[in-house]
Amino acid sequence: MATAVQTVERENYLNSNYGIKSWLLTTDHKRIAMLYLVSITAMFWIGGFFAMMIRLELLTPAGDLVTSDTYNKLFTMHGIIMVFFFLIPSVPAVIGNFVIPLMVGAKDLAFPRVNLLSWYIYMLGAITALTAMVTGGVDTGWTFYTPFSTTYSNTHVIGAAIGIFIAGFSSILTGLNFIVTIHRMRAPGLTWRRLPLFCWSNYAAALIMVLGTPVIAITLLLVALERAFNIGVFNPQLGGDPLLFQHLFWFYSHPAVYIMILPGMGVISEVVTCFSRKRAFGYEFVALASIAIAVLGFVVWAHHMFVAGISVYAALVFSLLSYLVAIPSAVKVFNWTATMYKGSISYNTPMLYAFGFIGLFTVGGLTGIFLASLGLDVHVHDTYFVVAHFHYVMVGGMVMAYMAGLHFWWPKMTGRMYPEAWAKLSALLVFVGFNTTFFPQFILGYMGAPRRYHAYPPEFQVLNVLSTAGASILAVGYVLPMIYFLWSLRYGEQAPPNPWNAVGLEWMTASPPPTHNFDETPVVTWEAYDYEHQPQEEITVGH
Amino acid sequence: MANPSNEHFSPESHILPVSLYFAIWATLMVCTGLTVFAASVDLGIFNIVVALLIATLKGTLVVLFFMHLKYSTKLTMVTVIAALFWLFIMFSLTLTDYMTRHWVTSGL
Amino acid sequence: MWQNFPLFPPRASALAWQVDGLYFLLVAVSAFFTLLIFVMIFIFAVKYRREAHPHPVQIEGSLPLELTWTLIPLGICMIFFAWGSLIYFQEARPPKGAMEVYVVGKQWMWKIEHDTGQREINQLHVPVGRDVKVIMSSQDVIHSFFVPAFRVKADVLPGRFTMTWFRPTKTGSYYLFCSQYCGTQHSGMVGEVIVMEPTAYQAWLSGNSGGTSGSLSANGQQLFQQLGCATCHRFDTQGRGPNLAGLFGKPVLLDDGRTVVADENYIRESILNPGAKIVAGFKPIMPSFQGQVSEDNLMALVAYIKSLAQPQQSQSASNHQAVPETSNVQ
Amino acid sequence: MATSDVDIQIAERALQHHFADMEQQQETSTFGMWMFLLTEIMFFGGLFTAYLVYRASYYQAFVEGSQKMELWAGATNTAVLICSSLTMALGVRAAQTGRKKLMIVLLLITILFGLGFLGIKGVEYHEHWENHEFPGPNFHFETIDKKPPVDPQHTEIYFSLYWAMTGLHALHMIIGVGLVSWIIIAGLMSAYTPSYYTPVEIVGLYWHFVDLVWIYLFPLLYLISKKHGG
Repeated sequence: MATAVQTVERENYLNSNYGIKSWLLTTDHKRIAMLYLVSITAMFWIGGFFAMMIRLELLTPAGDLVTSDTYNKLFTMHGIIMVFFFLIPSVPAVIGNFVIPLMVGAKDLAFPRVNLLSWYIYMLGAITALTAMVTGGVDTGWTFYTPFSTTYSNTHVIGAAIGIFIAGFSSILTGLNFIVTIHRMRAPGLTWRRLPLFCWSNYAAALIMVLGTPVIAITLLLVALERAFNIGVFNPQLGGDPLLFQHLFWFYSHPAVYIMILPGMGVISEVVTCFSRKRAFGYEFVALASIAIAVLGFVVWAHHMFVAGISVYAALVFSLLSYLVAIPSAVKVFNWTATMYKGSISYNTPMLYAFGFIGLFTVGGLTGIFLASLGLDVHVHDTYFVVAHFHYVMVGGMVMAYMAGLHFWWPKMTGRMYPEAWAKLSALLVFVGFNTTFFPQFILGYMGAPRRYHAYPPEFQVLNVLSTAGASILAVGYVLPMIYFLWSLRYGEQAPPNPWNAVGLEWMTASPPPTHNFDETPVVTWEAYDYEHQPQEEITVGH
Repeated sequence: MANPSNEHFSPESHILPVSLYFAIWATLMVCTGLTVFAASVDLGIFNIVVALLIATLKGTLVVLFFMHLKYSTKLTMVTVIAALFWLFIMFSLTLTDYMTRHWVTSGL
Repeated sequence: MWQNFPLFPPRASALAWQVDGLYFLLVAVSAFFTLLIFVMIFIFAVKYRREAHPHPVQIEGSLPLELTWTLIPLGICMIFFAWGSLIYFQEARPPKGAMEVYVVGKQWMWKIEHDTGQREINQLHVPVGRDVKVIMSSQDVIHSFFVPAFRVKADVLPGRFTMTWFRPTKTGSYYLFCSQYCGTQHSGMVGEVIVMEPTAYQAWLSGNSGGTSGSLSANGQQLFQQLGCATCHRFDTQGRGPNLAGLFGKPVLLDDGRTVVADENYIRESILNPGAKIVAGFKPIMPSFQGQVSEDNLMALVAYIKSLAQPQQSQSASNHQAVPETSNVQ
Repeated sequence: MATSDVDIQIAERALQHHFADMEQQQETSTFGMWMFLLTEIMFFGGLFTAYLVYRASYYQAFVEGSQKMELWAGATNTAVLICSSLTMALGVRAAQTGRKKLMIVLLLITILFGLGFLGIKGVEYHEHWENHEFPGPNFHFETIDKKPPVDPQHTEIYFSLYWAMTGLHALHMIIGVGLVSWIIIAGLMSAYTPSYYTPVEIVGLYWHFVDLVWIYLFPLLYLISKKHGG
């Protein structure tokens, strides 16, 4: 460790002032990131609890633990909470909020008050959705397919839809803030080609937030209107077309998976370069791949509808385009792997999560190819194959990346080190638990087990038991960090400004950073990931 | 219409002459009259084409002059083009489905 | 729990082999790339660990490599695209002469009607080796007709017909799942497809014809009379509505100049929402039958109008006496 | 455009801590507003997509619905909005050139135009409501020639979209009136100078955008086809 033991605690964003008001009225991006961290962690546990209930119910073929109505509400609320209130805000609103202004050498995001507003909007949305859930729940699935959601469901669809509608504006404002910040607030000398890849990928995700989210907002508004006034736009009994709902829904919700995964990819780029002590291999290609994913992500949505009754010709077009979006993802995976080549690799926890991410994202991405392939999708659509695929991307990919980023920047965010040994153990548990949970579901899916089934034929039981067993390992893997992160806040070692000896502006200021981030505006004169010119002796990180 | 060469202001302070604003306003009013008139003439499917062309002309004038896009940064232009491009994606790919549902008829 | 533990679905249709073939290829390619990445990460992580390799070698990137891992995956993807699309195209185009089965999905059961008039619930009996075209619609929400053993699936929509088809190759009983979430008892909306030897199937048909009042198209013909359709849709040129004999499957010129093919969905729309498409030369005077005909009756009417298009029946139809195709059953 | 010391003070107070200078702040805010308008375009875009899909499929039903629109009201409202855009643009110009009183007067006229638009819209809404041309169980429609509609279901969808699109637009107008009022109040308190008028400009952008949406709504909803007896 660096010898500078701080005897006099210098002022930072955490100790500059105290009191609940100083947090709730803050416009400091770092404090807002912490507010987000607390709120999305709460949402993660609520969503995780529902997941656990689902897995327990599926332990036996008969629907014996909860009633079918309860089960339907459980998976619906699991989906809504995890997608809209955890995955979408996770990396951008927590890590991005904290790190992006630091990375670009700015004192704050472009619109600090809007940033705070976006947290309040998020909370309002979350509370609205949770209220709908507590007072009776929703049972439409997170996809709100009409006419079930508009006419047949007897649950609190409007409440949940309004909650998501509101939370959407939080996402829009965050995205808007990121785009404007990255365009307008970069430090002198920080050209686009020197921008950290984390900023690139968040920029790409922000594009989707800004362009896609309004469409889901208006769509859910129409669903709410349909339920309230019977306006008929999506109701086949009134001449509407339920497929139009699916088009509009997936116009956002497919790109939304890239909102979830792109920032995670950015984290991996940071972590892999840092712990390989190497420049990012093919920097331009990785950066452009992010933008390509954001743009191509918008032209593939109907691959969710191959068996829904769309025209054969449209299915062909969307299938072809879906393959195209796979290519930039593949480019990224290859480049991360190549970055490690001839590096100097240390096995710190963030790097372990990054290994996990690359491996699991590869599986998740490749099984996406199965689903893009028309003839095969017909068979595996709406089965556990799909469930396994998107959990590989969302949990195996995104949550892994989120954990990697949280461990990576934890010293910067809190000024404390987490306990490395425990963290490594939990990374291992997450990897093992995850694969045990979701790999069997690929097999289940190809066997034809439909998703969202409360009870299932007995021959699917063995794989389901395996899955539930894995889920309990996974749960332990997530509980551990919760405990040791909290522990580290009080007992953790003091973190030096740059514990990983990483390059990047965020590591050139104190840990935790002062309120204004930098004592003086930094001037960037080096390329991104310039590990070449960093003195080797400074490497202090153990493993 | 006003001659743009006389209005070369720096992008920071795009103060346009009052006469230009009135000229744009007059054009917009005339276009509105034109579009109402055009709708009363039966042009078949060209009614909608004419109406949308006029609307687009009006919109362009509003964006370029009232919203100062003509005097804004390239970035702002890119933003507007992005909006149009994404709208185009949404319209065209959705219609790709609806307009071709009858292409393969033997299977409904 | 351990005795019955399959890892692969039964393969019981002509198409299943093709889907499985594509699947195996994809599994092989995916396994290759997954292993490639895993092994590379493993080798790099061990070989270049900090203790063994303290001084990294900086490499900017490599255009040839980037092109390689852009173009090769793209090429492979195009193979999958072509193959997957070929299968999908076959699924979208049922062969001519397929026997037709009508399926109504409702919360939470499958109602099945055979051309020959037999009705079943959550069971579908079909003969082995024959093409079966399934014409479906839903009475309430979206369902999805999914037979894993046949590798076919199609959503069942309210307000519209969709279809799928299969040719069973193995006798036995196979799961019929609803795979689109449809509410409380979604997981209870499970039926079975029973594939029988042709002789056994014939026996089943005749054993089950007792309870039915005749073939589907005969029911349709009855409805056609009851609902008063026949007063306008006469089988000559004098009717106030178009003559429906020989209509099915033919292009129809509409009064706004468009041409549509008279398929199942066109007939359905014309019954429920006649104003949407007016046939050229006719007035929009037909009332809507929305809410007056159930999904089952709609299917009967469609079956009847279809039967009018078969040459040997158009004659008998004009005598108001449709004879179903497989009349040997009665 | 003489800048007084007071003006400089106002501008200094307006500069937020995380910007280097006024120019960066102004460019950033304007760009932020354009990004916001981008999301607004996509927001309306969802409804326009629905409109396109149904109009392409059920043209006749849309024609019949559209013929029941009051052309005079739509056309007058278009003109009213164009006038309000003019006064808004001139108001921003007055802020640029530092003529506070003129700015306030022009913005007041803008609000009046805005309220006028909403008033006319309200009259139209009232009429449709009285005629049961509101989607839902009580929906009832007969064509302009007092005949039953050929395709009542899809005419109802036309009205659903009409209410949704114009309603959303009217909501934006109401927000716009609120924003302009806020600018007027701040202007009365001398918040703006020629070197700091970003809020005026941003609200101006918003107002013009709302005008722009109407420019498309008018032909799409009112002018589908005026040919009778189609």
